[in-house]
Amino acid sequence: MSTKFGDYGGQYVPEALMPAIEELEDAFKRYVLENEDGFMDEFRERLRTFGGRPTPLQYAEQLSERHGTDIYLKREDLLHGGAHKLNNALGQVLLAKYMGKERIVAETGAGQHGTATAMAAAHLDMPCEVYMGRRDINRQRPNVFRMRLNGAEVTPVTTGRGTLKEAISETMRDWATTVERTHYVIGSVVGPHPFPTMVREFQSVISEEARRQVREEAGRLPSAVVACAGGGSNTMGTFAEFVDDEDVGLYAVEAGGSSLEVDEEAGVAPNSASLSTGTEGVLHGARTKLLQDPDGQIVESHSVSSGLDYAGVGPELAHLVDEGRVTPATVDDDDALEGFHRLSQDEGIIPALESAHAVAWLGEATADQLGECVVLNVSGRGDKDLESVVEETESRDLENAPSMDVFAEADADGGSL
Amino acid sequence: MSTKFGDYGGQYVPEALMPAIEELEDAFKRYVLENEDGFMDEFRERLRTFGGRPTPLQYAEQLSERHGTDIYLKREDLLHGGAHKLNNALGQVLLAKYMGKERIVAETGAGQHGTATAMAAAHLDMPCEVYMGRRDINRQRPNVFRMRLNGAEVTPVTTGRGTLKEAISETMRDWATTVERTHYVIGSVVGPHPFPTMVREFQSVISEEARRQVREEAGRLPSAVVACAGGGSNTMGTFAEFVDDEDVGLYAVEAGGSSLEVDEEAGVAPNSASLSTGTEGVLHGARTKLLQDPDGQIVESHSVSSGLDYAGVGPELAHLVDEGRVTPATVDDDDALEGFHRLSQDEGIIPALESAHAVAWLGEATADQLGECVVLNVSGRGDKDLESVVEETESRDLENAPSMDVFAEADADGGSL
Amino acid sequence: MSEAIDAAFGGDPAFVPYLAVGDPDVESSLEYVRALERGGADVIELGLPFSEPIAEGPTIQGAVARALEGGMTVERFFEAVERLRDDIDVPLVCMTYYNLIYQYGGEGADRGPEAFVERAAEAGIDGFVVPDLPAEESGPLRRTCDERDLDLIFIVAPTTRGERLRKLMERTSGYVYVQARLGVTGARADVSDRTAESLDRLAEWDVPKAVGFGISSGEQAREVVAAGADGIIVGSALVDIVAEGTENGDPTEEVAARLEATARELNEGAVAGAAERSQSTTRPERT
Amino acid sequence: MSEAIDAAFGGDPAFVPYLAVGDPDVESSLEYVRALERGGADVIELGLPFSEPIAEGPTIQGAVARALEGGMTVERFFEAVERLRDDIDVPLVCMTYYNLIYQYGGEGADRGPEAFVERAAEAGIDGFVVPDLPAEESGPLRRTCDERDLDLIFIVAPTTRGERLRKLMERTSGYVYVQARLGVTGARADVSDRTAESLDRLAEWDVPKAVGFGISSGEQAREVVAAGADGIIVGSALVDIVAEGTENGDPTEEVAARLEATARELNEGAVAGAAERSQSTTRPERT
Ligand SMILES: Cc1ncc(COP(=O)(O)O)c(C=O)c1O
Ligand SMILES: Cc1ncc(COP(=O)(O)O)c(C=O)c1O
Repeated sequence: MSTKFGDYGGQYVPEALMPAIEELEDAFKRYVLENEDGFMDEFRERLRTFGGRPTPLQYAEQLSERHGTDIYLKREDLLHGGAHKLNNALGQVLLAKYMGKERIVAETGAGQHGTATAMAAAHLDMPCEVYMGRRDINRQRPNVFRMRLNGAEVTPVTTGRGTLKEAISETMRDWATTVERTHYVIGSVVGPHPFPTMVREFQSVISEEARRQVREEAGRLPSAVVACAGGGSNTMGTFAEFVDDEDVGLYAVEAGGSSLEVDEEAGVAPNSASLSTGTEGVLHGARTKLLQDPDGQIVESHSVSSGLDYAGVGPELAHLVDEGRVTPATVDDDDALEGFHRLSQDEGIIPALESAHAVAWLGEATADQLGECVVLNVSGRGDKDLESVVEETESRDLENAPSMDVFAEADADGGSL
Repeated sequence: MSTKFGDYGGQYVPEALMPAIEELEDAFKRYVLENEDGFMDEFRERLRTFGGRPTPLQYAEQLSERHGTDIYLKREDLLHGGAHKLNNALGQVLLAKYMGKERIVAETGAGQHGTATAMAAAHLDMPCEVYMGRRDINRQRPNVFRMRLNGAEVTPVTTGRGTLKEAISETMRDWATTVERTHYVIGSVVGPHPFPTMVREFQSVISEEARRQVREEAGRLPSAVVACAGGGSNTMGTFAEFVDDEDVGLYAVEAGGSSLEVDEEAGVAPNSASLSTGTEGVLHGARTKLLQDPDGQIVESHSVSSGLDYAGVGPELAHLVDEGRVTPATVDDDDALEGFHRLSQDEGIIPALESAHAVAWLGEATADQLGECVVLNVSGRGDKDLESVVEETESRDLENAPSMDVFAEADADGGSL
Repeated sequence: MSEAIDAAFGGDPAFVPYLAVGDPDVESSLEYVRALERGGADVIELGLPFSEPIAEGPTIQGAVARALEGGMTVERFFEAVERLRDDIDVPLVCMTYYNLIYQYGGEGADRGPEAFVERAAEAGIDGFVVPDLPAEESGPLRRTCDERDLDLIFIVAPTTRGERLRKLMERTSGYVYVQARLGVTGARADVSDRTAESLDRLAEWDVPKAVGFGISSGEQAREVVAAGADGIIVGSALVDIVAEGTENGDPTEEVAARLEATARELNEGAVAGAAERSQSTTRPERT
Repeated sequence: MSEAIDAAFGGDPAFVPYLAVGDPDVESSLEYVRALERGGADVIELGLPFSEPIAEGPTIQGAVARALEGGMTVERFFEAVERLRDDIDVPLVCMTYYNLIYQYGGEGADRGPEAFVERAAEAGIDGFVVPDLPAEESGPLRRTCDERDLDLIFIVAPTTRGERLRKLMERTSGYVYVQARLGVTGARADVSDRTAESLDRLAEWDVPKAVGFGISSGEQAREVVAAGADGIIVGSALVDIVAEGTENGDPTEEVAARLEATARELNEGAVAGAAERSQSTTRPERT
């Protein structure tokens, strides 16, 4: 089994982890690829009854009208936990169980992967510890509550800016310490081989369903498939089964943040557009496209959406971009917020801010890119983002934002008639 | 079509509304019962693609073990919006559209019906106004955000204690004013005929699926079917298709609040247990079981769970209780919170506080009541309740509650290593 | 059928004011009712406060809340009516919601409209308006009223037409309460267009038509009567006076005097409207 | 293969301290390195700070953060090494993460380990430790080091066994870094049981074994060497001294003096351990 996608990928990790990674690769081959002991049957069954699969592919009437093309939404927001993340988390926790591991660690950014892992761990009765940047803890309170409620430990990571990058590093440190009895459930198609392949494999249920569904509902393959890309797991999950369909355009929408320029002096990229603007390098176990300064120091990424706020991206995506098979695109913070309000108001679906990037891209794509039939992955729901969207919206001048005066009114009304 | 269930039900509403109610009954008969213009086909299709139906029936491993019987969870928490409420809201908004109405009003307590209606209205492109008690607005901020984000107006109701009862009254007033072009999407199996029948009809998709699923998965009918009961819509939805199965026990779990005693002096019931402790009377358009003082003044109900916090209950349920077909039960606030933590930790499912009442009942039921196979409706997810559960939990001495120190830790850690 | 109410609609257009008993306390509200009689009331609607007044706007909701807050109960209402009967003569109509009527008499077989109506009759009530009781559910109460020659007054809404209208008109006694506009009670600055339209629709029915919902001035009273009404019902405009007086802590007599003056203005408006109408030939006369 | 490193492991057990260059600034860290030499260092591992030091515990993370904060860059690192070469003789090993090695030389064909290794050799570096570069990915760097007679030192973990161990031992040159325990760098109070076990596992390999991860006292140094190690690697215990001095604003000389003293203690511990071992017969001797 190749550890690489072209030049990307590989296994750049401390030696202490290599035996575990080899063990994992072996388990992946046997249980996942060969369905040993009926692993995949159990996984699919649990995804169905616990996760709520299949998720629907929904024709979006108002959005289709607005953009003059048929738009179908793949509703990963309906998956248990509210995002595609459970596909992977459930797969890995179950695999850990098959491997005889006794404990789960995971990192989380937006908290979606952490909540998905905490849920899966509770469901499968495994102790679980989640590392989360301090800043993200404060940005994503509800998800922290959820992890704690599911019985997971949540450990704040206070290094650096306290976001996903630091949380991954810290989780790797935990793993390096406890590797013999612990499995590290990485949250996206990143990290050393076999993670990128394995996570893509667990997530590809999205495109397996979507491909079948769009043929049933639209009677054809789509002209374009769109997904947001942070680490790229919903992206690869949504693209996987379409990669061989040469006429299907694949669009990976990254967080353009507030600007595409990198401030090298401060070591900060005000975006998370690794595919669009990054350069080749090695981070968190894999060679891929990165946001880095010329020395190779990783810069702090930034996005209004925590789940996209990562300086790297999955190596397979980097490879597919270089091959010209996947087209990267960016959507900035303001437009992402508008996309968020758009889907909420037009379709009655409040998307995750991450997914809102994909929605916003529809307005920036050319008619040629869209074609006549678009499948867009709504990777998650926006419940986790409510407070921060309200705050971010108030500080900007957005066209389609609703006012939140009702709280003020309610306060002013007092208690009487 | 009978307007009553035994002596319960009827149409106790201002004359101004009666023509609209007759029109609604007519539309209900034609579109819903007779599938005129393919209404039901469209409804079912939208429930599938927009709502995410069917929802799974999941075998609950840890819960089954704990209670020594097979427990299956009907996962309405996976429905779009996070509760069973969409089944009804989507049905009614679609019906309003078929009827040529131009505007939707609704009341909401926990905010789940309001959000479901706001979503359905956005999806079907209908203007929508939701009345919500001031107190509930403060208890359920996330749901208020969601309604506003979906483009609905949210109007605070400041009369009385500012909960569901007052919100219903206020919505009826709006409806009485705008009845010619407005449809009132009532949120439970309450109100004047045809609402109780119609809402039950829309919600009975729960038991249609669950009955089929339990036969497939357990190879039998359940010994007991359990659902929480506020107004009773998830309850009737879960019971409907089992009512004729005489060997299936039906358990409606009400909010016992802090006590089952009514403080008549203060006009307050510290519970919402209308089926268990209420008396016959007329409220919000129907004769049913109510929490009232001897004069017939409606008392303020109370429950830690806003969605159960209502002094009345659906007339059909009242009738089924009198007939001995449905067994009412109560679970108090403390136990409901424990049920909440139980399901979150044992199964990785964070339930709505409403649904947590049904979970907690499992611990109070006799082995005889449970039998060998239980279907429990998880009517909604608990995301809306996170803040208030954390608060309520902290003020009580609960066995199985996780600590939320992580926020304090994160603050104390400061910014450096 | 109450003869007293019948008589009240016999001559000049009837002026039918409404007040909630117990707002802000029983004593004051009785004073206010007496003032309305002095101001020319032909029938008085006495509100028996119910905790969920779904047909009322904010003004009357406020009155109801104040009365309940002040300890108003069904029994105290009847006692108040008894005391009123000692010194006023106009017919008294009890306006309340069905649950209070239904609950009266306690649990079990004793409960139901019979006990309530019996007690009301005994106290001196002549009829009932029950806003949440449409014709469909009115059987038991209608029968009980018939047995005791009391009136059950129905509300006709702007939306009531055809078969419904017939059903209602056949069941109403005393007078019919013509709801001037859609919505809930509350004083308005203008008379609804729908009033004239409703009166036209009701023209063929031989029962007194009292128009309510929104009338707040003598001028409006005149218009409504000129448009064909046999009476006017005024609630919120009067309750506003009580609310304001209560809020300002004004002495009961002062508030009563204001009520009497407003009543007189409304009554005079109605009389003026009747005079107008009798000059016109386009409107059918009452027979 | 660097002759200097080979020589360093030729006699007494080697004492291999680590410091991050640029912590808290270049000048001070050079003083500290000199102090370590005075304290008896046989080889010095110079940390080139990388922003994501995934193999480091909090202590060295702190050093790296301080250095980057202080403006440390790859070029400044090499310049610092050049200056050290003017006045110290011990072999210098560059400890860093692979991305910095990979990026050096800019975009395109120039990029890659060659440019980095060339510049490092020119500056006076004798070898490399790259914690995130396992044998599997080490091909290009290994080749480049071979071309220039530089060492590439691999870390052997407690979990490294069998085929993996063989692969690593065949690729390592200079010495092998024996990781004393699972986890990340950081000073500990006790020596891991796994150290002896690891040394046993490595006994058949004829390459110097330097044990690191957690050694913080002369006593520990003694134990480790007595257990069979050919050298000890000490990082966090020394970085702690730098961190504390920096925090307290102590003069560079004072901090340097403390480092020197601690180095001496560690070195002496190692020597004592070697003496113990040569008395024992159970441990195989280095050939
Ligand atoms: C809803 C949602 N979508 C997308 C992402 C981005 O991750 P990925 O690119 O791996 O799908 C996240 C990450 O948290 C997420 O929560
Ligand atoms: C999740 C959930 N369950 C139950 C209820 C209670 O309503 P009903 O009894 O009508 O199902 C509510 C009401 O808001 C709810 O949100």
